[in-house]
Amino acid sequence: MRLVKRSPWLLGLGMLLAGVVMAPGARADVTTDQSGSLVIYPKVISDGTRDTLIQLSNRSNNFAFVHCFYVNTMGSCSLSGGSCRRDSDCDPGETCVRTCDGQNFDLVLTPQQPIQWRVSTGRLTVPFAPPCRPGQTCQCTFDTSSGQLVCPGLTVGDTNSAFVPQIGPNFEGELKCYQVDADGAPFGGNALKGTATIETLSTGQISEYNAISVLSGQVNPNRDLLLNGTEYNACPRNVVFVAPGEGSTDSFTTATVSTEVTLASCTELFEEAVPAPVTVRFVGYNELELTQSVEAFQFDCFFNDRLRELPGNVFSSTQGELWKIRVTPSSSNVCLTGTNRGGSCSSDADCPDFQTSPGGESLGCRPSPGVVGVAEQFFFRGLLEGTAAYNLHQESSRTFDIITVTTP
Amino acid sequence: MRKEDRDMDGQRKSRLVFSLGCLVTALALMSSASVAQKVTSEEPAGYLVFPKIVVDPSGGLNGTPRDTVIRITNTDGNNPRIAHCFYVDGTPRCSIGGGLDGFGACRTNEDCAPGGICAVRECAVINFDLTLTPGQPVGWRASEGVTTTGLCDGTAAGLPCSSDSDCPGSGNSCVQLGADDFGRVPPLGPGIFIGELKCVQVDRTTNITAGPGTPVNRNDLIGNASIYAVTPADSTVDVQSYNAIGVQAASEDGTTQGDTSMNLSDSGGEYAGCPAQVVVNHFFDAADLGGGRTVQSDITLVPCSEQLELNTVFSSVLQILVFNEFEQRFSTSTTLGCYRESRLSNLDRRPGQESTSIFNVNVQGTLAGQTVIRPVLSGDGDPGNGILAVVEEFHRTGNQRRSAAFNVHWRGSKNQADTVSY
Amino acid sequence: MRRKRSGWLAGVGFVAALALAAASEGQTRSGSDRPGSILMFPKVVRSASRDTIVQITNTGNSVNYVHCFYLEGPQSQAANAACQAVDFELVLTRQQPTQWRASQGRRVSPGDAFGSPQAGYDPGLIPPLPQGFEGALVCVEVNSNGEPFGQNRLKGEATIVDDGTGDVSKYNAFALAKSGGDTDNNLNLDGSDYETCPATLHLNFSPWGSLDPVIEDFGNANLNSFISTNLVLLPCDLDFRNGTRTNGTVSFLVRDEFESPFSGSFPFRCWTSIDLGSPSSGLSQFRSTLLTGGAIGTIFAQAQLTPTRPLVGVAESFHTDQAGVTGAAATNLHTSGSANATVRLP
Amino acid sequence: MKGSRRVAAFGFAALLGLGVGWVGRASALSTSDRPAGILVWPKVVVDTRGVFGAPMDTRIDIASTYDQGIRQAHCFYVNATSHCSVSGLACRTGADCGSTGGECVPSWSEIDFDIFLTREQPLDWYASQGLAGSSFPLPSGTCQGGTQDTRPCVSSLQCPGGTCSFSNSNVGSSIPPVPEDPFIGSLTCIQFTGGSNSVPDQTTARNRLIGGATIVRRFANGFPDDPARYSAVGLEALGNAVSGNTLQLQDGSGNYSSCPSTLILSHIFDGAVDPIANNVSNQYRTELTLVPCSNDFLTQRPGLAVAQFLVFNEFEQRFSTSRTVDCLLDTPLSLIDTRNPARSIFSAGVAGSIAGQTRIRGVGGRDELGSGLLGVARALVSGMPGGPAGVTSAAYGLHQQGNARTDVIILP
Repeated sequence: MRLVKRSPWLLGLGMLLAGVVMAPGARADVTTDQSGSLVIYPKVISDGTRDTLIQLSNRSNNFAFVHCFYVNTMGSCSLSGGSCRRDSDCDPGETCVRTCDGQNFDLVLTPQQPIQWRVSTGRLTVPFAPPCRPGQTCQCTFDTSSGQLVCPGLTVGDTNSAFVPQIGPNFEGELKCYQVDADGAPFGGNALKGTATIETLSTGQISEYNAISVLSGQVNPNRDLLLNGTEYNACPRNVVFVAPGEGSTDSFTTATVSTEVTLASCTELFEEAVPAPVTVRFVGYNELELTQSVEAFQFDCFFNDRLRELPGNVFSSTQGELWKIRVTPSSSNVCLTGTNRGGSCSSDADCPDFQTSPGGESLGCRPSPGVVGVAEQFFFRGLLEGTAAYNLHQESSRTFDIITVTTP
Repeated sequence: MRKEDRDMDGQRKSRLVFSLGCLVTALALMSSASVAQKVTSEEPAGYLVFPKIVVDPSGGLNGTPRDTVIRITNTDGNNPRIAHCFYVDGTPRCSIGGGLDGFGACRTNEDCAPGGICAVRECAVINFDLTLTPGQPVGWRASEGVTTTGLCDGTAAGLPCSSDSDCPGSGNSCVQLGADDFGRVPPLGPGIFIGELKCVQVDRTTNITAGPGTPVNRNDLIGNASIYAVTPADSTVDVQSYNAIGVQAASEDGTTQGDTSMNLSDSGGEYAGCPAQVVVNHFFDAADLGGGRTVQSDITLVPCSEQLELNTVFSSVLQILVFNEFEQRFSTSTTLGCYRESRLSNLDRRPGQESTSIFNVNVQGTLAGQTVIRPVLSGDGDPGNGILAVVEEFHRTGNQRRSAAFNVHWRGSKNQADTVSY
Repeated sequence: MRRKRSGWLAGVGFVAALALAAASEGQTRSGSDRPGSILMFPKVVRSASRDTIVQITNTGNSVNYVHCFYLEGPQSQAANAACQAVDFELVLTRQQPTQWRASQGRRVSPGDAFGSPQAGYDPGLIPPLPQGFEGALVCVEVNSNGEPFGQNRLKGEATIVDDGTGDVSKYNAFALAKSGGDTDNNLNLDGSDYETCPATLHLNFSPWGSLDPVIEDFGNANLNSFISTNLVLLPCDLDFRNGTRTNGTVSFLVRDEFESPFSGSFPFRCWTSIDLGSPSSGLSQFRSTLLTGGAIGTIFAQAQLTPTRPLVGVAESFHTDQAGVTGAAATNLHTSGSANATVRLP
Repeated sequence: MKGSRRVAAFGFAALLGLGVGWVGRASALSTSDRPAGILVWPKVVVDTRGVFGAPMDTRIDIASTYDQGIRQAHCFYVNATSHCSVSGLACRTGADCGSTGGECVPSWSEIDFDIFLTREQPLDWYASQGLAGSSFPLPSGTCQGGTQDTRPCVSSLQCPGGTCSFSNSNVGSSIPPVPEDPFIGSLTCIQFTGGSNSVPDQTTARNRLIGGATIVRRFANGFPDDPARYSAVGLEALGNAVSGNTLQLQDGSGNYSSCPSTLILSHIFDGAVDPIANNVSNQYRTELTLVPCSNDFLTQRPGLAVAQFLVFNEFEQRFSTSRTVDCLLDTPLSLIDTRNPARSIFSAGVAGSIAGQTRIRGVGGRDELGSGLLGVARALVSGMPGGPAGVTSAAYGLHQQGNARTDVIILP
């Protein structure tokens, strides 16, 4: 209804779009304080203990068509099939297998529209959700038939279908959303901005961070999203963050402080349904100028763990009260696909059976994927934890990452 | 005074009157050579001013709950029109203490915590947009604003709702306005609000991130406001109405103006200039109109110039002439910031001293009076010193207190522009 | 008296010359918010409980002679029913305001006590109105000889009071300015002699029987509040010389918040008072859907009135709770366009 | 007419196509992602005695990303704590002064200090405590040569025959505690070259500072402490040498990148029920802190701007209001436009939806100074079993758009 009323002046907005986002002095790295055509929520949790509230806004004066992927990195034990994050979560002899499967969905945002949803329940599309009124509780309602939330607001989509699908209580991973045109092809609107709030269900403790925005340039409307600084801005060369030494005692609260770092691969192979093999180096500098590092740390598509779980617990408070940690993707090449996936290589020949992207890019021997991430501090005292998430800083950029998508 | 004395008096004055008449009339006419468009309380205009909006659902001001119903109509029966509106908060508030409503609203310093000053200090502005379909009349209660999307039918016909459950009575349903939804208006309640509403006819908002639309050269809006005082406790249903003051755009060609700064001037301005003088006919305060009916008048003054959204308050000096039925003249002066709502007797006297005011019948001796208010001009018109006003009469008969509002008269055209920017 | 005033008149003559010269430069259109030379009070009532207090002010610095006519509404509904007129004269000194209760008129009584209802220079003998009077008041600036004389210095207000309930309504008189032209007794409202009258009237109203949202919330209502609107219309064509009265038809277009248009027409006579939407009016287009035959489902509506001959008018709304307690408020109608008319003086 | 609306609606698809190819990329704006030459912490709060609720302090961290040597940070605390006119006690609003404390009167003062960071060194401190020179991790230099070679030193006099090297020490650094408790204010640190003629760093080693702050609230045993962390906002040095003591924040010819034309805040409207807990007692509210980009530390004139707010709800409806930012504005969203939060355009009941997006633009300003704004938001959820105050919180940065403005920082 509002669309109908507004539509006559939509025509005038076309010229505006360019004016709003055109700007000189282009940079080519990702950001957490500007809107982009691709937004990455590196840490999304719905595991029954914690849940996540996603906020996504359209910063433009046009409709924003959005295609999103949830990437569930919760693994399953190789034999028992139980949920796991790491091998130690499984029985001896089992390994934790991560598939990094993507679950995708589409959204339509009206001009300047902010929306929100709870990850575990998703949100239902309804023909009309009445606006809140003064003096009344402003709250979403639970739709028992679909298990989804119905919230006041304009949801464009098929009535009583999922505006955002429900994910359930067994999810840990990331969310990537990119802007598309009305036909579903990648579109460089730079209209999206996002925020995520992770909440501990038992205590209500919340952590909030800004989604990583990837601005776009000249977008090729195929199924390859190239984070090469030309089509989309490039992922950082390094990510840097400051964290107290693992297990250090906070002088004000006497709480024991621990930091969880989350890294998401910039390269995603949704079309090939293959997890991206990532190799990074952690280098920490403490307040005494002493250095500790973790070399050639490998994971598939996603890493989320406490610093103390890194090999050797090298960033513990016994080594330093405060650490500045730089995470650098490996400079060596790696096979993205094929039977040697994750193995080092010097050419595609080293990656038997490697695949090619929908846009014709080789997915064989390529520089190791880049990473983006978020950190979260936990103040532990008396069996309870206070939480605070924060974005990582970035240094320079690298132009090798690619996201292959399944639609249109 | 005997009739003969009066004639003699007239004779003595004749020469003076002759010259004075020529002089004043020449000046008046010089200023009243006005343009086709004008500041008007009865013609459609591109810029509407509602000088007085009162919200006091709890009756904190005088014990009787008060509210204001605002009506705005698009008189263009063929085209939808957009209005960008501003509420300007002119509520006197305490510098210390919660005042009458817990949020600082007050009448005098006595309503504040010790040491607190009761004054209009914030002049906060809230903006919203109205999208009016062709010929659409809309209205709302200022205390509630428009936070719903439809109107009830059945025995609750016309009451606002978003869903059936919002409609009182049995079997009544909520009919969605759909394409006739004219937008969302923020409520001014709970608590006390005294202030003004200003609405500018703007173009289709082509850049909502850049803010409101730009004024257009059209005159399609009319409006009026009804201020209620209702309480079943003493069977009071008191309603007063006045027409919104319309400031007409000089051109009606439908083009969009260059920016969101509106020049109000009869000399090439984008809108008609504000008048040089405000003329008010009134009964002197405490006058007995017969039948045990005594009367008192309140005047609300608002500036023509506004720097809305800049939180800028500038002050103007107002010169006031008062005439009674004996041809006698008195004068006083006062100041106007962003808003002034005052009993006439408090323009020159503090609360408690009203009986010695030149607006009091005990000073003037006659029932009817004429007051001419003239802003003292200063500056270059940005801001200017123009004023607009509306007057309320409060009649008391025994313990019954009823009121009526009416528009004032304008005279002349001042040779200084006013500027409204947002 | 007049000889004594000769000095004044010299000034007045000069003033008038200036006034006409200035008027020819382009005077504003007629309205209720600027002084003028002809004042029209469309609604003056005097009943058992209601009375009207008239205020007229000379906003000029010279004496102003005023010729006024009480125009009583037709006593029958017949289309050719006449309106009886009674006239009187006022003399207002410079800047003088004056007032009187219609039920009492005003006497020339120099000895009035300080602060008493008739204290002040008495403007002249003003006849009291009988109980049951419903009509209009029209006043015209004249010179000492009674000839039309435009100074454009008159303004007026009418306060309708209810001495039973204490209620009060107030509106401004409609003023037409002298533009130039001749000074005969045919006052041509054509833009060259006097300003024109409006061609179209706009009324913001609530349909007959609609709920009052404020009374429903604050007052004694329970979905039984009631809003009604009385519309009074006065033709600009007034022939006080021959007593010929103007009749015609008003076409209307009503819109509610849903944009639903309702149109129709009704006749007007030399003075017309209609309770819009009431059963007696026969105008269901002005009636709420709450009532049988009602057409308007919203509380806020507007009516565009286009008469065959120009009219001025006043609307008075009545807001009633379920106990019958009523509050009234009067407003001037909004206007647009212009149309010519003639006022003929005796 | 409605028909015509429908027809016009179809023009929209073509419109999207129009946008393709015109899309630009990010401009040089302030950043909370990258190392920079100026860091701004918009919100530093201290209330260790719990005058305004749970005891609270701010843990500030700063680090150098330079791997070659020392970088100097010249820092300014801006004290924006208001005080009651009668009692003199710190206050946030008039309500904190009660009925006898008088008005809550804003005030402004500044204190500055230096931090010398060795290569890649991180430092942190609590604002209430500061960091005395002797408390720095590397409080002394090292003798090079002479009889005392490799011994700690603070002066070459301690190194007979050699010199005292400060190349990897924090000597010269001292961070004072904030001047009062309770305290609210901001912190600005500017990277200097260090050395005998230290100037704002526009060398190739510029833009090597990163920072953050954790607002920590301490609750009684049995309740979790509540940290809320945000990253300091950075302004990148552009490599244009600073003349005099005025730093020009202007893209292109200026010394540092511009402050954004517009800040964009994503938030849950005040009073909206937390969709995760979905319990009536668990309601959101958001605190917004804004500081002017411009400051005159020389003549002690704080920056001033009028913040214009455009508020969008999930129904694509817009309200707006404005509020003056004089030195610092720290307020719940629903007290920006009124003293009565129930009728604020930032309250969920008025806005009508759960989520909102607010665009903030600075206008006005003082002579010579600009009207740019920087800020940070802090979301709070009430009613949780999280402590006596029943509130948990999280801080996050604002988004930004556009860089067409000029601001200045005038140094003492």
